[in-house]
Amino acid sequence: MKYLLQRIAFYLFTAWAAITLNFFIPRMVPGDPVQALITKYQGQLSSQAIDSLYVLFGLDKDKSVWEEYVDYWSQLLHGDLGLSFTFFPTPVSEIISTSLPWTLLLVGITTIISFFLGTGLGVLAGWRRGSWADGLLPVTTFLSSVPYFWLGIIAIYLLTGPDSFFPSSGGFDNGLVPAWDQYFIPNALKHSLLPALTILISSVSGWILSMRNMMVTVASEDYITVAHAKGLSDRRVAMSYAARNALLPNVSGFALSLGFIVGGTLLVEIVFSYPGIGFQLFQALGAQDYPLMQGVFLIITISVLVANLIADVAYLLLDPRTRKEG
Amino acid sequence: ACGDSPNANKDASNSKGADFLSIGMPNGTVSENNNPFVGTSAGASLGYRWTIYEPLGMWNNVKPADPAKPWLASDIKWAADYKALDVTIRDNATWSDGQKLTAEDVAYTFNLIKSNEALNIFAIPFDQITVDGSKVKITFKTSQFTTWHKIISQIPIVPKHLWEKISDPATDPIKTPVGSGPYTLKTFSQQGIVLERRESGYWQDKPAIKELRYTSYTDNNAQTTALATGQSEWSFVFIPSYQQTFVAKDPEHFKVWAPGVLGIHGLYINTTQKPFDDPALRRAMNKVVNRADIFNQAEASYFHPELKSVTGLPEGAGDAFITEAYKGQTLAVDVDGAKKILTDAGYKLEGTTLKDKAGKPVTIKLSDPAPWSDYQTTLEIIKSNLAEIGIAATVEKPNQNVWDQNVQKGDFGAVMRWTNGGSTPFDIYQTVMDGDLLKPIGTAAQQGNFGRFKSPEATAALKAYANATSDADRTTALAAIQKVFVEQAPMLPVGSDNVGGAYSTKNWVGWPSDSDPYAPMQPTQSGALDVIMHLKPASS
Amino acid sequence: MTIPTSSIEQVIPGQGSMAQPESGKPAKAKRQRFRFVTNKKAATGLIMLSIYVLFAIIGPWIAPYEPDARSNDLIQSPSGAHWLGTTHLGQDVFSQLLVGTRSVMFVGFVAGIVATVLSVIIGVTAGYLGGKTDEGLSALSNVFLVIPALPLIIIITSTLESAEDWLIALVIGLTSWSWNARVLRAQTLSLRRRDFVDAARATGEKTWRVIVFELMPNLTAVIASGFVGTVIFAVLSEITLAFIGVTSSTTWNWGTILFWAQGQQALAQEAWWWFIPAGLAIALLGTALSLINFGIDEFVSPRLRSVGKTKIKTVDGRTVRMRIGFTPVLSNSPAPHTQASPTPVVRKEVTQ
Amino acid sequence: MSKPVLEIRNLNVEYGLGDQAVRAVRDVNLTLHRGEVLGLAGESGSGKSTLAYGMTRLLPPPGVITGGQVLYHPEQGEAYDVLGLSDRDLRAFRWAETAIVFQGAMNSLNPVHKISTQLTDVLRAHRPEMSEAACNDRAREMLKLVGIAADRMDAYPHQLSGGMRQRVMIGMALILQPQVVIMDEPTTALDVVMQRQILSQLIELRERLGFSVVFITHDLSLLVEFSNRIAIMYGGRIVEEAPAAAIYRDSLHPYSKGLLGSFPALRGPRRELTGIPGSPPDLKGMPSGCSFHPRCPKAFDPCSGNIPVLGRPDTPDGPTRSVACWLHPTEQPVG
Amino acid sequence: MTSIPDAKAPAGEVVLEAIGLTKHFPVRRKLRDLFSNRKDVVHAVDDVNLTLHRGKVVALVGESGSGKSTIARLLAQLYPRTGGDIRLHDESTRVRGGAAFRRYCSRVQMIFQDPFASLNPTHTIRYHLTRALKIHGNAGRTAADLDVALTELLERVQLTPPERYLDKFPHELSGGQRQRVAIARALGARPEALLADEPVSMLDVSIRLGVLNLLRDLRDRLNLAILYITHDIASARYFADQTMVMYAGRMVEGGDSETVTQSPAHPYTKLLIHSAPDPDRLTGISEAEGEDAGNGEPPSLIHPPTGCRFHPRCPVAMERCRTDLPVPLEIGDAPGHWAACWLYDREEVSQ
Ligand SMILES: Nc1ncnc2c1ncn2[C@@H]1O[C@H](COP(=O)(O)OP(=O)(O)OP(=O)(O)O)[C@@H](O)[C@H]1O
Ligand SMILES: Nc1ncnc2c1ncn2[C@@H]1O[C@H](COP(=O)(O)OP(=O)(O)OP(=O)(O)O)[C@@H](O)[C@H]1O
Ligand SMILES: [Mg+2]
Ligand SMILES: [Mg+2]
Ligand code: NI
Repeated sequence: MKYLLQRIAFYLFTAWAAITLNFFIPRMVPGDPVQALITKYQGQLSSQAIDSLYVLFGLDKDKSVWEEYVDYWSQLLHGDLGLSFTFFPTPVSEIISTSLPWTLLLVGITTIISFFLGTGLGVLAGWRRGSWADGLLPVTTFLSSVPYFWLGIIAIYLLTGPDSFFPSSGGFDNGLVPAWDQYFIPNALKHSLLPALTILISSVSGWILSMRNMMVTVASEDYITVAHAKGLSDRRVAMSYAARNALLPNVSGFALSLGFIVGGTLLVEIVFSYPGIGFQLFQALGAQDYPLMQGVFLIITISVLVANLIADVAYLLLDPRTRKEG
Repeated sequence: ACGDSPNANKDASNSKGADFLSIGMPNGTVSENNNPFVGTSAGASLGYRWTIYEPLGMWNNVKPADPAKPWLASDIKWAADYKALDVTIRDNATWSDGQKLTAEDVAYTFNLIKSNEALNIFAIPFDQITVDGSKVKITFKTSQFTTWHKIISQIPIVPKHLWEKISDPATDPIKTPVGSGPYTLKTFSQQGIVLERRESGYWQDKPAIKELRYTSYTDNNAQTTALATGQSEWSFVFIPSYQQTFVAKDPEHFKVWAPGVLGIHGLYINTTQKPFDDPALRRAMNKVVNRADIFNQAEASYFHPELKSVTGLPEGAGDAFITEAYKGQTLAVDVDGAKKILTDAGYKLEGTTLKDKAGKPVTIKLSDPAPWSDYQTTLEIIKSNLAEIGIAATVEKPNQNVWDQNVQKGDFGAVMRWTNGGSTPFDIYQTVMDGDLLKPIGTAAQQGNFGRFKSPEATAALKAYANATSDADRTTALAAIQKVFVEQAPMLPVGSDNVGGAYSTKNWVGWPSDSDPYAPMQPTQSGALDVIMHLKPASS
Repeated sequence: MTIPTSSIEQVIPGQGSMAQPESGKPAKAKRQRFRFVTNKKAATGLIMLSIYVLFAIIGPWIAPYEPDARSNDLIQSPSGAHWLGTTHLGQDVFSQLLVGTRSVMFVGFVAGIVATVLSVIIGVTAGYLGGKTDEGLSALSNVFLVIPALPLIIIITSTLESAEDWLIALVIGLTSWSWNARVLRAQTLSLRRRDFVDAARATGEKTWRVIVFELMPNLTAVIASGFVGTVIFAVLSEITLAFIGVTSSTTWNWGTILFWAQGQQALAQEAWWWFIPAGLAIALLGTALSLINFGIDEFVSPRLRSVGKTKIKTVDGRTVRMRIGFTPVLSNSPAPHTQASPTPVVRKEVTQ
Repeated sequence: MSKPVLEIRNLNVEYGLGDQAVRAVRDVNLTLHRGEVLGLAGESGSGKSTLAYGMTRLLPPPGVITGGQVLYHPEQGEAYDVLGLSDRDLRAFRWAETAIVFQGAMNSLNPVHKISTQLTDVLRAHRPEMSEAACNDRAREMLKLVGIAADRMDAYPHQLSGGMRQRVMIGMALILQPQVVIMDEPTTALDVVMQRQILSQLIELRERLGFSVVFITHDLSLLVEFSNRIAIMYGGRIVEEAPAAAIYRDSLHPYSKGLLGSFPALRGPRRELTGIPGSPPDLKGMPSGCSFHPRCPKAFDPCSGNIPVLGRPDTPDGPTRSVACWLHPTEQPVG
Repeated sequence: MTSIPDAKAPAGEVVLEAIGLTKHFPVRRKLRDLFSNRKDVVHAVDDVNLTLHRGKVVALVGESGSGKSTIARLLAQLYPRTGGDIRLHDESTRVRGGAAFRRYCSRVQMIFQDPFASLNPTHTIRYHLTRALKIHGNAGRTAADLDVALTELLERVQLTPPERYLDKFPHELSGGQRQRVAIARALGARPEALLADEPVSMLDVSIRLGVLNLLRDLRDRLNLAILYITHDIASARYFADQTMVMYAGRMVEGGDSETVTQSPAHPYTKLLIHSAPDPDRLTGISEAEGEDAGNGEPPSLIHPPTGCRFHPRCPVAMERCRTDLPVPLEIGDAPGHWAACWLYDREEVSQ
């Protein structure tokens, strides 16, 4: 309990520091959103529009950074993330809420699958050393070093086309409306296959390796020998004794990787035109849309922290040693 | 079980002869905003606002000098000094909620813009707006000769009875748009926006296409892929090697049409930096730029049509505006000519290095943001072109924000950039040479004249052109402008903008073409509505 | 970014319960330190890496063409004249690849060094000094851990006037030290409990000397593995930045090649030679670095070493596998291995 | 002397293969009799643990058994070779017939499972017919046997003190009533008070349940007090084996003498302590002949040339003991 | 200059003295403590008096966790003390680093329990010893001086020939050799007092004796004051002049070694001596059964028992033991033999 409380205090501090950083960093970027918008439209938007845009975005009023910072916090505490510039006047929260689920579903589920698959294979490779599973390692090492945007682009080139099963981009077919029905779900799944595969291929090996190494380390602990000496079945020793303990250090790694979901897979979303939050962030960066940038960063920060909190709790549940009652 | 699902009738969509048209733009994600006045709205970015809200008239960018085609206005009349406009509103137009469209609505729209700075994106100096039956009279504080097409064709008319109730028209996302156009919004999602044909009440014959499906692709690559696979049937996007990557995929149906318009791309030279303040040097540079190479290698042989005229005006759209003096004079690579100009002006070409009058080697920094690959390629070509007369150029790729700021503050050697465009060459020349826009180095010049070009004649002539009351005056002023442009070469014109598009005739035919350039072919232009009205099913 | 795979890092969770170092067996000493080169994986990795380093050094000299030089061979497939074909401007892809190696290696290593130095300073100091210093420094590294690195790098890079290679390297280095710092802190915490640290203090060593001369040499493997991990991350980041076009660098790197290739839709144009080699170069460099990291891991924790021979033949010809819990029995004949010697002839009289 | 339960015949264990192999146990012959406590002593690295794990095939890689037999005599029926059992039979054999208690109980208990789970685990594997409740009852019973309140059933290992954990391990070892309990330095991590408590308890249990114990430690004085017979190992071999009292009073091998002379005595007159000069042998470069000869104060010619065989010495109590030393010519090789 | 132990000071002079030495380690606070404002501490060492004389060995015995190492570290000034005083040559010292700390540790040196852990695996023996010499200015001026000093040090700990060991790494030496190096390093400072924290417990039985003999030899030759910490009471008898017994952070008995081990006074000492393995007591003859078997758990040091800390386990505990903290009481059987036990209170005895 004390442990959890400490963690929470730590999270609050980290959140504050990260949010503050998030506030200031975008403001260091030269230029302003109006210019960025004009530039984005390269001649499609005539330069007479500049004045009206400043008025529209509310950038015509002079405010000190400090005042903005205070305003930002008071807005934030009211749950208001401000209005996006790129999608003016859509509230940032609305943009995030439409794109976040996509990222969570695609990358989140993929990360989870990757973790479980990798951990499973790692358990095998670590437990049955010298068997075929060990031969997997060099291949996965190579695959994990492949930049996944590159892999994704090749996959699009090779696997998509007019008659291909795999769509080349997007989260679902145009014309469909997100809904939980038999038209939309399979379609969305189909669209997520390629990007998911790309992420899976390049991320699974990390888990295999770390799990394998932990298995190997744990396998030489005394209690494993005792378990064997007790005459337990191989399966029971491998799962309940070895894998159970080897998993512990990986839990915090998993939490961190959950946190990296949003930031780390930005490129997959770009390459596959996936309507997720990473892509929103990328757009916001280009357009100097700081409300949106801050919003996305906030989400990322919070998700990292929540993931860590979950990991802490999971750790607490998985490792009785951290549960110090007395 | 899911009969009430909005997707219920969608699963067979691709199999039977299509009754919809898929339109795509490489604009990244969009958010649900159909406000026709807001440039950041999905409606504006994808162009579907024009199928819901209509303008008074249709102006054809491809033939900018032609008068506007009446649309909501049955008659459009400008005063000779372009300070007053009389329009007659057609009486058979209705809003999609069934109400009648009247002159009151038109006057309301213009008043809305006039009183709302944030909505007045063209900065039009409205004066008086009066209604007289089906007629509306609008007066302006200055001549609108160079901006008339914006007023007529780029201001969507909105229903007064609904907009009156909106508290802040500039920020309202107008989730359920009601307009006078032939389509209404059916569904909106991140991946696509579907518009449905109005089955009754439209003032013309209803269009053949039942449904318009707009998709915003994340980037050019995604959009191109979608075009090549047939997922997208119409788009405006830069396709490298379009013959191979797009047309070749289905040569029978996949087409590209890219007519030039009165808006150009060129190399802005910072005329305050020595020795580039010397017109002779700039002229010499102008003579070595290989526009054909740029057109073919950087612009994929279509995207920015090659500029031929020395006046920097594109073929077709610009023809009507080339003054007598320069008719037939074309830009051509002439290295020897360039060298001659240089030696005459006192430069020395020593080996592969050009030395200026002070004996210093001439070097220049070319810069553009990295993601604009066509500009980047252009700069690479210009770099090697300039090397031929001994100018050592380096290409820099500052990020877009830095680049923007540098361009505005005059902190650059030379950049590839666009000009404003319009119905006359005024916008082009103004962006390049207008002394009124001139700002000292270090102060942001937001509207134009980034090269800090100082020419009182040009400034005066531009003013004269904009405010002239007769064609003769305009011709004289234009001649003066072009003379400065050609002789001083403040900017080296390279290619023109285009209002074309890539399209597929598999399902729909009737697209504009060189032989019948009835409208611009860009899905985001108001003229796109005209195109949609022209399309007919390919099968019948 | 991917989670570094180094097991050393994985052994250390947030709390110390499993953070014990290999107890009993003292860490290998200096002379043995270079022995890790004899590790097959490490050796392979080092050889691959040295080829890259070589190209980074001599690449620009041996490149057959100027990477920028345009020619009239537009989008040519690989040939004798252009080993890896040409771009849409007729530039030689092979030369671009060669010349680009330098920038990639430079950024990777500089960023690696910057991040490593920072992580050592912050991690080791925090771990050694403990208390308030530790709390402050830990909080700092946690904040950096929470902020997603790649987007942060993108933002910071886009504030830069001109993003030269060394600036990019600096940015990457300054933003990616936190994970290593955390690992180092945990390691230091467990090292600090070892007696030799106290022994050094009791001898009268100054604090900085204890940190630099007593602790750090024992952390070399961890530091090295962190360094290698950061290099991988930095290389991928630089390439990503170049690929999405945020960097303004005028120098070539593999990301720039990919950027151009993607901008011109090389694959759609069937110009695979423009797109594939650069990616492979990245993947192989990453593989080389990962292999080195495995080598370090196995060096630090010998248990991880893949067992040389896992199958052995018994006396009666069966093959058995070595595994935990069931020791292979090669022969169960009760005959002694050493033959009993005959009783010695001379018997010494012993007086007890 | 009572019947044997476990006979080790010429057991050879190596770490690694080929030239690099370390021969950690060499031609060891040892007999454990029913109901006795057999002490195994020797300095660190002499191969005590290797022998203990080797005879149950629990050595981790790269350990391999290169030869020998371990004959197990069940209470009824024929003796069989443990090393020849199939995996399945071996699993069934383990814990039911031989149980092991290790040095550190913290390390032998899985930190993430409750001790009840770890106790009943064994029952579930070996007595699948037992009901859940019966398993729990049995576990509780065992805890009571070793003096731990049944309410600690649901504790995790870290919640128990070192002594309690070791008791849990002992309880776990006895849960299937095995014939043989192997204890590898079971008390070195505990302090003397606790050590005595646990050992006394164990001896008492042995008297009640009648199992045999192999007790490994390097603390000779402890062994002398608690075991019936003692075997001394040096360099992978057994150099002397005799009843505890005999070893204490009159050890024959110079190494055993040296070991005994290294302990200061707490009671009685202050003895002169001699110690053993030199340092323990390196198993990779074992001296020729008797591996102790470089350190042996009484070494003479044959010692460096020939390996002495473990055999009955020609002393009055010869039949009860054996020694491998050229000083004590053997009558017949043991085994 | 550092003081070189020589005949200047008479043997038996007090070198280092601890008076009422106390060390409490703060415990990480629990949630409820945040509200109750209570601060828990580990009472690792409480009110300990200890005197080290020149040329004498004092043994400190006690079970694991009784605070022996803490005392050593306090005396070496590696921990700040909570209370009490440490007097070096009758001068109160409290150093926290810097030059004062160096000056202190050049006179008081410590040897650690585990020679495998107390030498840095990445440095050679030469490095270890050179540092010890240099820090305390005993390295001489030239490289030759240094070599001489190194040789002398190694010879002193009987690692001969010195050249063979100088350039080795710790892992290349056996445990006994390592512990000798550790001792040499301590000697490099030319200290007056040596704090040996279980110097042989990690060593193999056969080599323990060598190290202990070395220490005894150093005591005699260099006239060192040695604190010998061990949990093996038999070795205290063998090696130390005086023996002190600790229980749960407090001294419970002290006196000359022979007396303490042969006629222990405090019930805890008795228990300890009774529990020590005794080869003469053969299997099964555990006559002491029942005398103390059950209550084997050492007490919590966070909330130590009131009164005498041993009372919960004490077979002869009286009412008074539960409440009153026993003071050191003279036993009377041998000079200087005392025990902190109410059993030896004169009034109690007379009753
Ligand atoms: N995995 C291994 N690889 C190589 N040699 C090993 C391995 N494990 C043990 N040895 C060697 O085998 C010999 C016997 O080791 P063992 O653990 O049996 O000794 P021990 O008598 O139990 O010692 P201790 O008293 O320290 O427990 C030692 O010399 C040791 O170095
Ligand atoms: N740094 C510390 N923080 C908190 N408690 C400590 C610390 N160091 C020691 N203790 C506690 O102080 C008590 C005394 O420890 P100390 O190490 O002095 O015992 P010891 O007698 O040396 O034991 P051992 O024989 O096991 O070495 C123990 O309960 C220990 O848990
Ligand atoms: Mg052992
Ligand atoms: Mg201690
Ligand atoms: Ni363009």
